[in-house]
Amino acid sequence: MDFNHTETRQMLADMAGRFVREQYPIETRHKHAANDEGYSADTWASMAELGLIGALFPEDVGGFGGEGYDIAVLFEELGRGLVVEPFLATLMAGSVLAEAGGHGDLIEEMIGGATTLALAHGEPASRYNTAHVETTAEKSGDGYVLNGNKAVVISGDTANHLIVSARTAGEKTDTSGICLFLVPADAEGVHIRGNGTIDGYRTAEIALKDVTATTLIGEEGQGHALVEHAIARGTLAVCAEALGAIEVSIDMTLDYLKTRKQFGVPIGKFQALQHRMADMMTEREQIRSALINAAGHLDSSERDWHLSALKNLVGRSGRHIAEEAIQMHGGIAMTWEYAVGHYAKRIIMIDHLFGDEDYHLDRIVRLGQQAA
Amino acid sequence: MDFNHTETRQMLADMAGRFVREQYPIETRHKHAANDEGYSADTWASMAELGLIGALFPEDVGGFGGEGYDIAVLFEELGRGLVVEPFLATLMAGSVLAEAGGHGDLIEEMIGGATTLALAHGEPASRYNTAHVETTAEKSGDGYVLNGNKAVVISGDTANHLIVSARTAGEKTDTSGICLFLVPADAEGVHIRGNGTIDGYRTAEIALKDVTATTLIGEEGQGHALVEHAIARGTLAVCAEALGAIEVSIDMTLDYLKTRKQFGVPIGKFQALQHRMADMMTEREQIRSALINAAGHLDSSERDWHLSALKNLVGRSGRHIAEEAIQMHGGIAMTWEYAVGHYAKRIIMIDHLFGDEDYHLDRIVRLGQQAA
Amino acid sequence: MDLNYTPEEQAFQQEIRTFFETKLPKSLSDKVKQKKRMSKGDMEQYHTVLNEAGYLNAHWPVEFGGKGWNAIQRDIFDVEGNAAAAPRTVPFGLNMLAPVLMAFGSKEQQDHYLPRIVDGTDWWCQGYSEPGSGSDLASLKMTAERQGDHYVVNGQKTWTTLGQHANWIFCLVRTSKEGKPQEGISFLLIDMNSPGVEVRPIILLEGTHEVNEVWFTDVKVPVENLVGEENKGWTYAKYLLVHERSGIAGVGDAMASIDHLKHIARDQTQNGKPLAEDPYFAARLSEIEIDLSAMRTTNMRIMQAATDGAPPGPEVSMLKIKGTVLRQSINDLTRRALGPYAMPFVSEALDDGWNGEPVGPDYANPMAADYFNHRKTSIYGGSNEIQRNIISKMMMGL
Amino acid sequence: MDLNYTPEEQAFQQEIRTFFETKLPKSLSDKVKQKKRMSKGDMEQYHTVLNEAGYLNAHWPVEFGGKGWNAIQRDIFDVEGNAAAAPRTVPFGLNMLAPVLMAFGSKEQQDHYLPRIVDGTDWWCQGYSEPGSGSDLASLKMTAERQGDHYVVNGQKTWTTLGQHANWIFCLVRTSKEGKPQEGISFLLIDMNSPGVEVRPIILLEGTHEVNEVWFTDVKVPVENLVGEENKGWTYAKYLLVHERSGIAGVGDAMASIDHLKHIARDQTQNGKPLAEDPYFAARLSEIEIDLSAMRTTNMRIMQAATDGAPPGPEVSMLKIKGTVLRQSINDLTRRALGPYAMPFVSEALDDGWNGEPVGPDYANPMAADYFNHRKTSIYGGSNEIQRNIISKMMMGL
Repeated sequence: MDFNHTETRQMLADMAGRFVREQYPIETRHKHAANDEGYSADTWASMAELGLIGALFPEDVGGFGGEGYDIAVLFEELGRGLVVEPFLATLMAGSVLAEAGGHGDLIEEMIGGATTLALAHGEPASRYNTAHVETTAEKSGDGYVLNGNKAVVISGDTANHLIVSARTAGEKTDTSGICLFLVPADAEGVHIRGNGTIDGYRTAEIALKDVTATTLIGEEGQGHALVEHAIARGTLAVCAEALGAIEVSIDMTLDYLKTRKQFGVPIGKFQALQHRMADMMTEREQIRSALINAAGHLDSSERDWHLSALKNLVGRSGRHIAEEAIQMHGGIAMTWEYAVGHYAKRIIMIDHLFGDEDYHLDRIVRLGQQAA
Repeated sequence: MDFNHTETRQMLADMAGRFVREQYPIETRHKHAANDEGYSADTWASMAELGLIGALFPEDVGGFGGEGYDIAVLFEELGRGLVVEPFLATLMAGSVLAEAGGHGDLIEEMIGGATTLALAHGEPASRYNTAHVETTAEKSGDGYVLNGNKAVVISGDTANHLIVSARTAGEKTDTSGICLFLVPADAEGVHIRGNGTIDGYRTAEIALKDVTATTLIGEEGQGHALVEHAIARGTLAVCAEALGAIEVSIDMTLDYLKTRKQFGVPIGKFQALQHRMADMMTEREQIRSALINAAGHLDSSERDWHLSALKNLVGRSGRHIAEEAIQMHGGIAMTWEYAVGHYAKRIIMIDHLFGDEDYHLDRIVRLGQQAA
Repeated sequence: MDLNYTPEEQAFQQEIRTFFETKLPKSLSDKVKQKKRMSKGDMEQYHTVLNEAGYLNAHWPVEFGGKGWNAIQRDIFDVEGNAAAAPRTVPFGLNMLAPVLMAFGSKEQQDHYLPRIVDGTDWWCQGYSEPGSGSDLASLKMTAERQGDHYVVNGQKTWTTLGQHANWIFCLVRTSKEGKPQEGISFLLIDMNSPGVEVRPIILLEGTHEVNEVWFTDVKVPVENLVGEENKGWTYAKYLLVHERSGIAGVGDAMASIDHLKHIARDQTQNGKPLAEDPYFAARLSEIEIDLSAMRTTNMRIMQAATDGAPPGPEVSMLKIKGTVLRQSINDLTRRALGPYAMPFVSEALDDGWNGEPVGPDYANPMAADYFNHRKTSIYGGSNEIQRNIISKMMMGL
Repeated sequence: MDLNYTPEEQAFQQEIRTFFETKLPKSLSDKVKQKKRMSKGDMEQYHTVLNEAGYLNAHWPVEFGGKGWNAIQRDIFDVEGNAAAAPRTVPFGLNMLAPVLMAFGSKEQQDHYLPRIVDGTDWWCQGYSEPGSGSDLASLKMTAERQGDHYVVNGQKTWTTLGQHANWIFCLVRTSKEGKPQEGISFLLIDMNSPGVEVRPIILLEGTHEVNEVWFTDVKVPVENLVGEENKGWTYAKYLLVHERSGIAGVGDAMASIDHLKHIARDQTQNGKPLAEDPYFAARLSEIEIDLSAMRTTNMRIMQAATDGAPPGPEVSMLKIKGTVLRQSINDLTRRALGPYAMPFVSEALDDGWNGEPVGPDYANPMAADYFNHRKTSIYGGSNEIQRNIISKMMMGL
């Protein structure tokens, strides 16, 4: 057992941390989020140059990382800055390609920051069910024709390419029969409606009307395993992001308690607040530990248990910490101008990505009953 | 709407309260509990004289009360004294008789304190399922022969008569096919093994081996409704008892916080404890309100919803208050000598009577889905 | 003890139901159902509707033109109004200033201001909090200096709800630095059209504009605008906090929010079943309904005790805590119920005249914003921490 | 980062497993499984078994006769021991006095007392708390007056665990009333067979005798029984609190308790299904398992940091809080799992030689008592409130 990071991974974390601290103040973040594409292309480019994208992928596809701990340390730093650049979409779409094999040039462009991808998988009725795919793919000639609707696609309105899941066989929630297709965002019949999210990111509703797709990713009907692979990495990533946001929320609250005076003393002198702070800090350490466990098991047979444990804890304790950070600040935390509210929004909204607290608690229960 | 008690009911509450305050200090309670029968026959007799038993039953059977609010106010006072005399067993067995009709002489003796009864219904495997009856009753001549086992029968080792549930028809958890029989405790084939409980009361495990029963209560096969009637009243009673115990626990904790000094000041000066106290007092008022709701609906179609709401709240908040009372006291609350631990034990053990917090939450869910 | 309505109370309930069915403009109830932002015009329209029916100030004592509604009547009106998706009334004049004027204002002030509150001539806002004061209200710094027949007011107020619509503001101002901070505070009525008054918007974390900063620079206020005695303002403000118990629990709002949540839970699907049947969701919802059922009775008990003249105790603080936490838990469960569709947020869709295509189910867009916005309820009006201080002080006397 | 055991660690784990399989007396593990009360003889027997295997003080530094086990080795031993239903060792000599003697005791004291701890000659108990002191340990009053070559000790200690079996007690005593209360405290070793020492039992709320009051009347204690310097005792006690981090989280105990709970949940039936499949029960159990899985890693991280020489921080307090709350929640869920059979309690059934018929399932009798008894864990050893004070003081420096 060893709980220290390798030197190279520590360097990655330090570099990303420095970038966020020095070049990504909250005002910059708001400016980026307010752009039409919801982020800054320049910043994305310089982050790619720093190798922050490559760190998410293994060497055999041209990256120099891709392990659970690489994803964890990087997204923790991104979370500290509420970074809006499309790392999550890139991680997930890229993981599909990397796992499926092939598509070397596209991955290379993506790692270089020249091309962006998004995974268009969720649908209006799918909620958190990863096997729910009503979109259809019908063979025609040497291609397929796609019809259906994709929902809440992360960074779906700015990606150059979409990885679209569609069904060639099976019922609407079967795991088999799902295929993944690479579709240019500007392909005919692809109707993309982008929107902002409450926490300052971008998603899209995508309608597919007789879209011709020629590039099948992986084997026909075997797409669900690729999706699960991508969602597992996405889940780990957003939990690490949440930890980063939680760290900042707690630090800001600590500073506020030390400096804000009421009744003639810093409010940090009030024991009721002190004890609540102590509990928040304990929960933060628990989340950090669950993240370590999940990252270490990302490619093991215990992956799902540890990811669900982590996601449940992030949903449960994350909500508590976010709400307490606001409550202990008081009114100022309710304002747009003050940063802590934006961190709270991100922490809470992460509960809505890839299954919330209860969804993952239920998954733990099912895994336990299968084991028993 | 009106939230004031009638004068007579207020008098009942005052009388019971005075009796407990003046003649039932904790030392007396421990002495009574240590008796072989687990209570004091003399005290029982004088309580009967005061009319405290009669208050639990309607006038048509010789009582002078029997409404939800009569049960609530009386048991709240009994809970303040952790009274071990067999009120609960008497309420439940008596309610069966009163609801079934007839048995006037027996009820009169019971109200007079001359005879005690117990409801022998639960079984080793029944847990909280009120329809789970494996004990069998076979017709023979003008009577029945009973065989089976009864479990955790409240005051079952001291009652003169048992009301035994047994099945003449149906599967082991069917609501129909259950009969109730009046059986003398000393009848042949009745083997009673009494024991104390962790909170100082008495229960019994009862084995029935070819017991001849001649007195059927109510209609054959219709016993379950009578059992539910009795359990509804018992549930209201123990929740009122819990409220009384909660009031004392909170008052003791308040006093302790005011008088106990640490670091040179009364520990009640510590804000963390103050705020936890405030939450406990708020929960106490919520329980009081739920008790009012349930008592008011005891004979209405909403009975089960309000009883389950009350029982869930008593289980949920009662546990929190009991544990906090111990925690805020510190070590002294862990000792036998100090009273608050005994109140905590009663509050927690009430969660194990007639269905715990989760059982009743589940019942609320089911009732809601039937309604929808 | 009797939980049932008397025949009179039943009749009253029917009267109120009929009123909302027949007189509440659909344009308003639609907006409430869709959780759209109320414009100034909307609020004025509802004000007029209530006034025409005589319900606007029915909770006022008869001698001041009200009907002297008791606690039960107010509860019925609250519940029925919420069930009918009626907007909220703006409380600052009707429920906050009015009681103070009735108790401490001069005859002239009562005769002048109360009718103008009712007919809508004046839109009042509250000037209590200051940037530095927070929960320590008595530390307020805004000064009012007596100069002949007027005060000269300088300073800043903040968290002024709907101040952008108001033409009058009632302020706590410092008229003396002697003695304890509480002792130098006065209760002053200020015309917001006076020179030197400036209102600046504060945007909340979810992007809405409902609160403001109000700046005062050498604002001249006639001495007749002083309520009661100079330096006694703290007493008047406190009087309001303990006597204005009604509605603090938000029972009607909670009940309506739960109905809305149930509607969503029947529409959403989890594991192939309606979310409403998911055991974890159902358990969370049921716990909330259990707590609400108890709180409604707690509320009624406290209201009736107040009507019967019971001295104000810690119960009001209990209601504030329980009421806010409970409604926040409904908001929380509602945003959970939406699944991924809790994330997309089109702010413009909450304003008049937007007719774009909604993202996801039509009920989804406002709910996450609602959850974040309502975090304020446990902070303002005396934070829940302050309420716990009050309870323990009253109970422990420490 | 690597969560896997190294080959060495795997070999060590196997060694420990084999030890418990082959050397742990069944009579002891049976008692542990049935949660019966351990007699003095039981504890002494286990002490001997560990000592013969060289594991008793394996966590001691090599120079003091230990094996210098690191954090991971101690965790493995903890987990395997609990999995094998091994009793707990009595910590007062081995884990509490010994480190203080090693750090601050004289060579003579080390040479005299440490071997006697190991061979079982001395049974130590702890004399810190006093009736008045509670969480405010520094307020202790028991006095030790220097008179020539000995101290005369007067006063009372309380909550002395297993004091009824001990022949020695290490005490914090007041040797000076000068300066801050902390400054007048000394660390003194007292032979309990000295005239004037009296042990009185304290019965706990569930009826067991495990703690005691110890009264001291003019007890003569040789000055060579003073550890370190006079009036420096507080530093030594504190040293122990922050340096004795291992085991505080109780990971192994929690894991074994969960296994026991699962066994019960498979045996109990709710709504015709095993309780283990009841969604509410399963949800509560799963949350506990999630928290425990995280806590085990938190524990290992902190232990490893300690081994790597990290200065003691607030983490120890976090472990104390999380560890106690988590195990208490397991006790709570266990008593729930029993249904009505949580109520019956036959105290004699927990002692040797009882062979009556159990009431209900054989596992039922001790569990409610266990739940109540373990409420102590969040109170003693620095209550969780004190731990929160420590954390916030360290983090906020306020």
